[in-house]
Amino acid sequence: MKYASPTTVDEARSLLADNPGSRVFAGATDLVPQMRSGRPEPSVLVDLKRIDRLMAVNHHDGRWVIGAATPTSTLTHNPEFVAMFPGIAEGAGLIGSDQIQNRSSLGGNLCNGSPAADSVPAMIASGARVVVASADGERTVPVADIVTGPGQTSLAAGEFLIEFEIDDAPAGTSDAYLRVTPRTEMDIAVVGAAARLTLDGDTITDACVVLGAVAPTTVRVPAAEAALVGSVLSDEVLETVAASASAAANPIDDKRGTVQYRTQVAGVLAKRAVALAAQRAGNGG
Amino acid sequence: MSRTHVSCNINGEDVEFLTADASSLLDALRNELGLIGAKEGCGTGDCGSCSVLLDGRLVCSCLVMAPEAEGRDVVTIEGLAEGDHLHPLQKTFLEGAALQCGICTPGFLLAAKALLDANPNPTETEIRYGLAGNLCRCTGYDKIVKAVQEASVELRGA
Amino acid sequence: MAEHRRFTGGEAVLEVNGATVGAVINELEVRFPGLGAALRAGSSAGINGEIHAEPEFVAVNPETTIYFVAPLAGG
Amino acid sequence: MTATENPTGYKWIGTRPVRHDGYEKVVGKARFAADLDLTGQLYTAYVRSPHAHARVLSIDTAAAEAMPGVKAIVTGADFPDLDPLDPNYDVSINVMARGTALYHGHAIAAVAALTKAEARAAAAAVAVSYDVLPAVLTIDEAMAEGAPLANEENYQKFAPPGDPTNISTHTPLERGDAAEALAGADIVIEREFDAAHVHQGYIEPHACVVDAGLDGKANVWCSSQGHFMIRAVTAGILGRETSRIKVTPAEIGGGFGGKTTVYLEPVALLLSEKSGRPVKSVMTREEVLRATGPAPGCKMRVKIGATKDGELVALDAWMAYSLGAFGDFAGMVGAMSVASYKFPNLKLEAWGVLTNTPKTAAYRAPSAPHAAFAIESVIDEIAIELDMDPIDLRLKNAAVEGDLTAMGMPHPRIGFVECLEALKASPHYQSPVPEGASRGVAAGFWFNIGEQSSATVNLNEDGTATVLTGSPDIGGSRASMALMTAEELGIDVYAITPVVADTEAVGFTDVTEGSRATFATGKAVVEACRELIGELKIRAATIHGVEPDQVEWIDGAAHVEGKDPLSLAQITEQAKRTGGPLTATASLNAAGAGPSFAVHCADVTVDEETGQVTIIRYTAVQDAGTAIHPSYVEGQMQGGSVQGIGWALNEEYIYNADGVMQNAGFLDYRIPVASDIPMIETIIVEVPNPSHPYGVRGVGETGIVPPMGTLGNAIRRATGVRMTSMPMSPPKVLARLSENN
Repeated sequence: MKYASPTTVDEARSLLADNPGSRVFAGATDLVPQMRSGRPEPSVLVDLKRIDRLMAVNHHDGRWVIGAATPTSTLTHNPEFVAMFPGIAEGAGLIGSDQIQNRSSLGGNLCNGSPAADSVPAMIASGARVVVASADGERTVPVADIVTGPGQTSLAAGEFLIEFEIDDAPAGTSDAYLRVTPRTEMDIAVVGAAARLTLDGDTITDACVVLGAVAPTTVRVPAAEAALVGSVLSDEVLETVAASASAAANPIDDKRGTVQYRTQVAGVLAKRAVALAAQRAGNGG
Repeated sequence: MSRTHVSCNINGEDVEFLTADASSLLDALRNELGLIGAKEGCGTGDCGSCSVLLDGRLVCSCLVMAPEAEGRDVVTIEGLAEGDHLHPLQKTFLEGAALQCGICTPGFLLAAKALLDANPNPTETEIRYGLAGNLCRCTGYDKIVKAVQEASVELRGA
Repeated sequence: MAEHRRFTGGEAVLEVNGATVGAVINELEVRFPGLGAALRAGSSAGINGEIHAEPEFVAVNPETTIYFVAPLAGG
Repeated sequence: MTATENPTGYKWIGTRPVRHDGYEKVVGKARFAADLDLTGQLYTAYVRSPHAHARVLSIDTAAAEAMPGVKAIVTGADFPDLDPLDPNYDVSINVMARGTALYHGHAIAAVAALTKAEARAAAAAVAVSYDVLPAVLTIDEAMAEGAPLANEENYQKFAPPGDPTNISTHTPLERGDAAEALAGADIVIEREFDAAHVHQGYIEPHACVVDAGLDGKANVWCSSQGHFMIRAVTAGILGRETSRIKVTPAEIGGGFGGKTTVYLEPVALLLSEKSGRPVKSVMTREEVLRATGPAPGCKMRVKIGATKDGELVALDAWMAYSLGAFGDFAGMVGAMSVASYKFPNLKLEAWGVLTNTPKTAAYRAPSAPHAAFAIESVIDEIAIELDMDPIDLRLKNAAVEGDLTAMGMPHPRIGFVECLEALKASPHYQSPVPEGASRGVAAGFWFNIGEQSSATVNLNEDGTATVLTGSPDIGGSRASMALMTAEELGIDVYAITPVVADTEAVGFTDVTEGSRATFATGKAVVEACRELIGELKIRAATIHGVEPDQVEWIDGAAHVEGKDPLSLAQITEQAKRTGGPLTATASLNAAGAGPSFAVHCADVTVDEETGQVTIIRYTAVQDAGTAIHPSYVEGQMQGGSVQGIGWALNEEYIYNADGVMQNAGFLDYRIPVASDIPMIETIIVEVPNPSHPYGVRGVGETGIVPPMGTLGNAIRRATGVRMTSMPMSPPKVLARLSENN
């Protein structure tokens, strides 16, 4: 295995094109355990962290642009970002320990393809997009369209993520992400739930609810969103959200949780994430 | 096996070494440079025993590819004391019996340093979450948390 | 140990003569063939509140109660 | 809360000096086994069984041997055949399978090569063909009528000869008439419990460096709880003379019972012999979890009867422990550990059961946590039923000196009542239960053990002392040895250098286990010091021209009436003139390890929608006899408590239907992290052990026994549901809550 550290997107693109079996990485927090568990080594390991564009965080013209290899701790220590997207920051801030956060990236968390990825549900709820470096240029796609199944993405061979784009949250909007794990830290979500709401006074005018770890990919809960939009938050609405989320869950039994547990708790977390997002949105978003 | 020549700064000294591209920074530190203070407890980033500071940021050196260190600053446990002068955390760990077997201690000391560098006056909860990436099986964490609290007082007073 | 009652026809408490635990075990072997070997293969003896790991030569007197117990290890 | 400072007027005992080995550990210089390297060393990789139970039909190493860097390969065929009655027979087969793989991860072959990567590649190229056999994974499967055998070579211990069986031991115990007492009891509570396998979870994986030596004298450097054990077992497995192996202890990165046996050393020695080079062998974390000793799982039924006023009249219990693929005494010891309460009538039936899972090993107070979880849970139900304070109920029934343990042996002087009273008076128990929280209490017991220890104390020319023992220091025992030496000789604790000496530098010493180091090895140190003081008096008498019986040793100096006191240094500097170097050695087989009791208390909150349990306050009370170094006594109590908390709430071996562990890493084998745990308040009770010169009782074991009951009882009082299955993880708690609603 060879290590390469290109400094431009073009250089990385060529390395990948010229070396079958090569692979990009950012924080290596998923890559190294995978290699240790016996997955074949890539021919060339392409380190994306020396490409400035992939490590930059910019906020201008009503939009955040976040380099795909930027350590999540950079985001979670950015007060302006945390204030606008507390839910995305919560998700990004739950990916492992401080040691992991100093290496893990939104791009890696997404491309690993895990339905339990903590940063993904809230990004989807905020309509985040991602700029993909493809063989002949760049394309921009919704984050929701990248992961197609456990460990599977829609990226073609040789493609990699450059940066995420997230439009500023409108007035009266906020988000939240909650997860359940047996430990308080250093764990993988057994269930995750993100919610983003826009309030006009007490009335919810826009809503998005996304679940993690309860299906082969993240799942949106349209029934919950429909129940929320046009409503004033009440226990009754929250119970509908919970029931819708449990109904939308399609989990498996594994070492981290059971079908019954995940189904039940998906509702609980969706309800709590909605309530938290509403409280934040009500406080000015 | 592909090898890379790496120049970097470790504990304040410029260092050069040759490493297999597939090697982790942890293996390079231990096997190429004789810095055995960082330990491998898991090799998957789940125990924190291999913690080092990479350009001032706390990382698990088992998850860093050795060639990534090119041009970077690395601080290991061997660089925490200044000569004979122990870092306040080293002193409070010793005085507060915050170590038993000692295998996790280097990782905890560096994690605690990173924590106090970023947050000089942490609450107990902040300390516990800040150290959550480091496993200790002997102490139950109690005396470690207290030693970090003591060092925080001393560092702020100094 | 309770296991050993298989050898004694179910008897749990026995009166045996001997000046040491080893002598007691020899006497038990005579009365219950197989029991002596089983005791020597893996049991400790509790005598006067103390557990002895290899009690062969521990002295006993007619008032002593010997408790044959499982060999204790620890963590 | 700290121990009362020097309640008995000692100068050093009960103080808290910085440990002698601390400096090297905080600057990163301490050498653990994986930190040692020899020139020209090879690295190892293992071939491990992918099946939980399989006949090994063939092992073809030809392709692997031809690979780059490969210097030696060993398989079971390289090991001598031991007599099945040999005490090392099981461990010999556990370190390398012979013909049958008995669990997933069982070693089949090992490779030594120039690099780790080459060794791994070669191990992958070893071709093994298997005939898969039915695997027995649970206690129910193993005990079922007509069950397949987990290990065809297992015969029930202590039973007259018969067919092989999945039973290792069967222990029926009885006193009084439990059935009649239960029939006459005012209330009877019965529950069934179970628990998964859990791992000791030491952070340092097993490691060793072995140099077979061209002269047939092998050198082994390794991390273990007993290097004399490593020497004896390695020699026993390989059929070598014990004296042809020297074992040097490295620092040990945690053991908790898991390093009281051998895994790597005999294999590395064979590889070193075959290759003619030193061999370094280090397990991965995955190997540690798949192939080293977890603690047993269990299944239990416990029935307890009581009178209206809270007298526990009878216990009827059925207990089964799953031992992995080899027999041992866990079931018997589990029955023996029933010792906390008087129980005039008692009927116990305990089983040790074989399964196709890794060979279990000791883990802190082995077998006791399971039994205590079950019994302390049922006792709590009785307290709730009778509306009695849980401490008062225990006080009413607590065993005291002379009361019988389940095995029938009377307790020596013990401090259970004192522990209960200390908790009752504690700031924690005296404070109101916080809003939204609930409080649980439970107790625990462990025998502690004595065994063989040796110590040599050398007085140096400058009046300092070097203390050599053979007990690996797993939790601060060097500091304890130095404190006892300082107290005896009357010199400064920092004038003493405590050393864990190799197998050729100190007398035989058993494994550091069962909380025995400070007790038994400490006793040897004290004996050696006392012999030295006798010699120091003789030397002082020579110097002063008086009779030795005119000399008194007070506070580190020889006093003779009418003369200036002679300090220890003044005597040692004249040693050559007065008879030569001053040194003394003591060896003993210690009996009289005082049992230690503990009582814990936890306040918890339970999220009834997610099943998550949060501990908001925790107090551990334990009888230490006498705390030599209170900080390390507290450390043992706190560490044991948190291990018990992990066991209670989240730790478990999760096997799939084929017996493959699904969570063989620290991400999914969830030992507690700092943010899971509150401060662990400690109260050290000191009821001196009459069998130790300073009254020491071991403290390492007992702390892990009470947490499971404590948390189960707190959850019960928070939610109304009795958790009977460990771990009490969020999915299980939520499932019980859902059943209840």
